[in-house]
Amino acid sequence: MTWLQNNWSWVVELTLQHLALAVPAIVASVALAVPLGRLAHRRPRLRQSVLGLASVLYAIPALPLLIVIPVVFGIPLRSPLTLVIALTLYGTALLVGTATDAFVAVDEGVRESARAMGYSRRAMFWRVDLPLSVPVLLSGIRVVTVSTVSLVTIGALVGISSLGTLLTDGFQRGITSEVVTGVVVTMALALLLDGTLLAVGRALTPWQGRRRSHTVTEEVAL
Amino acid sequence: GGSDPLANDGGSSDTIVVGSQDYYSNEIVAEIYAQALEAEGLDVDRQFRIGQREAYVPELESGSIDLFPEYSGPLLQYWESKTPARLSDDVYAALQKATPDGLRALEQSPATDQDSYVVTREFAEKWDLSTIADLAKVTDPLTLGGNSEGESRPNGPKGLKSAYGVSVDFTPIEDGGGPLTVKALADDDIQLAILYTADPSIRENDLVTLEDTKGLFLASHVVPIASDDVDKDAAAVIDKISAAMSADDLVRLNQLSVEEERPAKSIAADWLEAEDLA
Amino acid sequence: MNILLDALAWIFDPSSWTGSNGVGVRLAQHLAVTVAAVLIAAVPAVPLGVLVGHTRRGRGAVTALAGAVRAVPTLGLLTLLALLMGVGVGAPLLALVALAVPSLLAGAYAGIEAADPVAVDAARAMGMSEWQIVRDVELPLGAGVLMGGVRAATLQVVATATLAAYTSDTGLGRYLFTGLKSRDYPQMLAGALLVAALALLLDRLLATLQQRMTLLAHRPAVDARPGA
Amino acid sequence: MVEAHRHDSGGSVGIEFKHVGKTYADGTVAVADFSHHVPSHGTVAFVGSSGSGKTTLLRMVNRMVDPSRGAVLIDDEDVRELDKVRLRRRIGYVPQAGGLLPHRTVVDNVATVPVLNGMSRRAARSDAAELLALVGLDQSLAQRYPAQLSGGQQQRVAVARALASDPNILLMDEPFGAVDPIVRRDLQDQMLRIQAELAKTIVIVTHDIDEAFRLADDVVVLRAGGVVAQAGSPQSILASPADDFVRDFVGADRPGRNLRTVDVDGRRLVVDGEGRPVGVLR
Amino acid sequence: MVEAHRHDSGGSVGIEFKHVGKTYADGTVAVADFSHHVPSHGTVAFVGSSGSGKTTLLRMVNRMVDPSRGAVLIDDEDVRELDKVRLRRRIGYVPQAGGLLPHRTVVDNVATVPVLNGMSRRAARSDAAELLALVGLDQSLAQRYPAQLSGGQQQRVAVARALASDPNILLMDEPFGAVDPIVRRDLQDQMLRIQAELAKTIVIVTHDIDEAFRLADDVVVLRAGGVVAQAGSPQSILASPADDFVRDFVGADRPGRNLRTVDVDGRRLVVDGEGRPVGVLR
Ligand SMILES: Nc1ncnc2c1ncn2[C@@H]1O[C@H](COP(=O)(O)OP(=O)(O)OP(=O)(O)O)[C@@H](O)[C@H]1O
Ligand SMILES: Nc1ncnc2c1ncn2[C@@H]1O[C@H](COP(=O)(O)OP(=O)(O)OP(=O)(O)O)[C@@H](O)[C@H]1O
Ligand SMILES: [Mg+2]
Ligand SMILES: [Mg+2]
Repeated sequence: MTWLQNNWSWVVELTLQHLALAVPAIVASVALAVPLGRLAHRRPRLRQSVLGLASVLYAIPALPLLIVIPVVFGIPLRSPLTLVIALTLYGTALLVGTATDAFVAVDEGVRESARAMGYSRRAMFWRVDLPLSVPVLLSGIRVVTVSTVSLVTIGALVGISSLGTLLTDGFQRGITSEVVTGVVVTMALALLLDGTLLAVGRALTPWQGRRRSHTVTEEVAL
Repeated sequence: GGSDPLANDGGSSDTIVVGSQDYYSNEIVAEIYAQALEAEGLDVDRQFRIGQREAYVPELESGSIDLFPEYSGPLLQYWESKTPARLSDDVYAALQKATPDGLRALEQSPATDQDSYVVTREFAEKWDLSTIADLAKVTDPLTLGGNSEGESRPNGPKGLKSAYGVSVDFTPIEDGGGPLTVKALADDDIQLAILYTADPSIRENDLVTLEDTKGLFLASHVVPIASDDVDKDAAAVIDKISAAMSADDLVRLNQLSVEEERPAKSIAADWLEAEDLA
Repeated sequence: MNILLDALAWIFDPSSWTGSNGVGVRLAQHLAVTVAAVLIAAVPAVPLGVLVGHTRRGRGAVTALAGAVRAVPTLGLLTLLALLMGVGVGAPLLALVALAVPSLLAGAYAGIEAADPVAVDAARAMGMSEWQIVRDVELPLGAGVLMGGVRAATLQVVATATLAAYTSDTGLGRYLFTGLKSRDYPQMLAGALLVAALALLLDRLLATLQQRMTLLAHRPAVDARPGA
Repeated sequence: MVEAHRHDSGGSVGIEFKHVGKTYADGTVAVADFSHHVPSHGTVAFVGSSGSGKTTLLRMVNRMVDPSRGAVLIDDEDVRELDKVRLRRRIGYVPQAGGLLPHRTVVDNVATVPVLNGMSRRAARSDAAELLALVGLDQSLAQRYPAQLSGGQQQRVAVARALASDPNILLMDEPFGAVDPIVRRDLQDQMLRIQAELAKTIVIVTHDIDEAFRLADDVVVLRAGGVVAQAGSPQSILASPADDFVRDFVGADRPGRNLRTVDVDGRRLVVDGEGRPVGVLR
Repeated sequence: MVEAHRHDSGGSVGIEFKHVGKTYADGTVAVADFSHHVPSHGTVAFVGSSGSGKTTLLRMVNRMVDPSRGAVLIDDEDVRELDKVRLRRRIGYVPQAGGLLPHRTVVDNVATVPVLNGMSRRAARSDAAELLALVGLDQSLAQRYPAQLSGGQQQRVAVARALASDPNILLMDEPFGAVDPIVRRDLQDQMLRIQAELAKTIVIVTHDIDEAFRLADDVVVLRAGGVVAQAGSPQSILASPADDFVRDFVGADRPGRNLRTVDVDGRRLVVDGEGRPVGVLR
């Protein structure tokens, strides 16, 4: 524990850097996956390709992605952007399926009756489909959040600083408490964000009551 | 320098960007540079732990990093993979030549940190080993552990065969001679490993470094690489540090980091203090 | 995109496929590690999930456990395990097992829970023992969802099994590390493509299996309307 | 036919189905050629077996389905000439399972259409509260979400919501199909009361012949393809079924329809063919 | 009380509820203190509003629920002394929504219990085929899966399944609650026919007082907590409701129960208080 006493301010700094990498990636994943999920839902023909592409992306190991992205996007290898792009790709791949399911899960009877009440197409999306997809969507976002936060650590392998740095540095120096700190703080951060999302979800969906609202796909998604 | 050329007029910026590898020992040296420059009243921007050469050398070459502690042998091999140079002065001379425009190698330090073959004390005594050539005496099968690229490097199994006539098997361990490699030695999963001479685990685990009588490894001194933005005065500060640092110093600095688990900042400050360079 | 062409050229070069470091051997190793990790993870995860799903007890604890395991950075876990266990395939295998557990667990309990509670209640009222309910009702009905868990776990493990090469000479990951360290990016990308291809193949296979199982449990309704 | 008679005398108001037909994209002929007049303030029930085209016909009125042939007129205006969205906002619609918006409170569900029409949320809510009272729901339920109500309460909300824009026309597609018989009867009673009070033009689709007999002035029995088997008042249909199909459908031969009286404890009970009690004769 | 009378004279056969009570783990008192005798070969119906403890009582018979107090006896034997699994295999059970095993064919669903009891699959299937005929299902449906049947057909299979082990006792928990009224009446007819043929001891739980009146010899009207409000034959309950609760529950004051006759087209129609036709008087 000497190590932690000597280095706590560094840990704080790395935690902030970790967040600065994870949060934009999570936000970008959501921003990409929701419209894609909507598209996949609306156009069953595109569905196969979108979901297929997602699983291809998800199957690519992370390390090479970090080398290929700079080549494709023409950015420096150790730019944080590289990692954010990689994480966004994974996050989107992971979320698209759930986002599709979220729209599928909206009760067709409810949509019908909204239509019969005279909702226009746009009003339908913003006031019926989107809010009603929130519970399933949010469960997917929670999974993406946890996995992104833990995946940020691999950036350390190519020199992008985050809590992962504690893993590689601790490993080089053979300081177990440094590695353990890295693991524990990463987990804590992931679970903290997860808990926050859970609370936000509850606040956003008061109609859900206390009932457990899980779907199978979301649990199995990752 | 500065990472943004548009922000500085005429390159006479007063901020020096110091970089380091994603390697604790290198970070300490970089931190020493940084603190010494700050003591001279210069502004320093630390860009530490920025990965391996493939990540940071392009940035050095492009001028977004001004100063970087390097190692003469490996850096020379990075720029000229087929260099025949082996000995300290040859390597330094070749490195100066190989260094691209806009960069220069400052004075190299007597402190060395180079690859070496190590075995356990027990193993060395059992077979009475002190040089690499002695490995020929070993009749049991030998396995070398190291980064996967080592298998095809001139100082790997091929070099052992051609220079010393020793045949070994190879097992990849991707921690660059870190604790896993050391543990594999201790567990007798491998008998032979490549470690840095300044690695404190050699002393800690009572490992034996085999003498490289035929120059399999390039000499590897700590050498600062600087851009044109490092002016004469700044270079002089760094040269003083290089001159003051010995191979033993390097081992001790590493020990402070690994065994006492101290951060680079305080190790660097103590060293500068002790050497009267602060 | 040159690098991509080079990578493809590397894959289609027959010399890449021969020897102990050939693609064939490495594919087989990679597959073996993946299958082993998923199977080992299934040994505790599936029965535990089934138990939780069947009794509907301890769901909170198990969800929390799965969440926590999911949040563990695999790189960190691998590092710690390697420091403990040394080189060899043991440490990465164990890390992969940990990676597979949450999905398998979730798949198992979600699958069992997905069985229509009315059907389960009716089975119990007919005089099925608890074990018969699990075997004859809940497992067949939940098999599709359970396979979904296996599928998700396999997909993750196969991509992450590249890390096995970190501490042992196993699997397609070797091409990634060799490529990274020796800046042979085409080789690295080739390795990545092979891993992705293997992953997709497995995924398709498991998806088909999953579909079969789902179909077994949920026959599509035919239009039984008199007027239709 | 009673229908033809009404058609002539009904005049120009109400809803007019004029030789409408509907062939779906997949080739299903849901309705071949259907004509009927629903007089203003009248209640018509479409009954018939599953797939006979009842829903299709109902949905032509608010253009949820556009007929392939013929036309639907409301007060002599072809609905096709009207803007869909605006048309729907002035027609009340009660689907089978309520179709309430699960993410809105009860009062906001009822206020939906007025707000869409530009009424202030505050005013719409206060109107909604009155409607909730009309359908017999306590104010305390106003702030709940649909999932927190029983099935019967949800259907009441659905009716209140359909009435919120004060439409002249109310379309109900098996509105009480999903609730249990006791609640169903309650809801039917409530509908009768509301109809007596508000006098809307109502088209109701139901499987349940007894429900049709209870709620409607005018019952249309449909065969597959939207073919009218018989149309007329409940009494006339029960007393003289047009053919065996209708006889069977309304169960005119069922023991339940063949009643006799018995005396129990000094009261005259009406019992059916099997001796099960149906009611007490006055 | 009729119940007490029956209790005394019913003798030793049938099902006896002896001061049973049930308090669930969360403290809910579902049933406080309930006693009733169901005679052998008799049909009793438990009716009452939601949550009155009907299901709880029913499930005590096959030990799906164990009473907290009191005992249930079958032919004078305390069910608690019997092995749960074996007890259940000799009692038929029909849940509300069928509860068929979706991954087994119709015939295998029916054959489930006989196979569990060790009968060969072949023999069990051939018995099952006969039962399907008994409940009015065509042989062609035997190889289908439950999802390929209509709701009414599914309920028939559920009844056939409950009869498969030739049980003396049949428990039915709102067996026809999920099907539409027409099919429901069909299923009721079929139940009456089967009961006439097989003479089982039947306990049926229902919300629908008319269903209870149709199917049962003996109706038990329950209040919350499993308290008996009235028990007796349908006629006696309708003719003399014990109190306002029962009067209200059986709808003795409903317009639908207050009938009168009218003449239409030369036939005497029975109509209710609102003039809606109920049937034709012979
Ligand atoms: N969107 C559609 N596409 C194709 N066919 C349809 C569509 N909607 C309905 N049909 C078919 O048209 C016919 C009439 O359907 P409709 O829903 O109007 O019947 P219904 O009388 O309301 O039946 P139910 O009592 O089952 O609700 C049926 O054969 C049905 O399968
Ligand atoms: N497993 C249980 N745990 C706790 N309370 C229960 C449980 N099962 C039933 N109850 C409660 O016991 C009471 C009686 O329930 P029961 O299901 O017997 O009623 P019911 O008359 O069958 O109602 P319904 O007509 O709605 O089916 C209710 O208040 C119910 O909420
Ligand atoms: Mg319909
Ligand atoms: Mg019940």
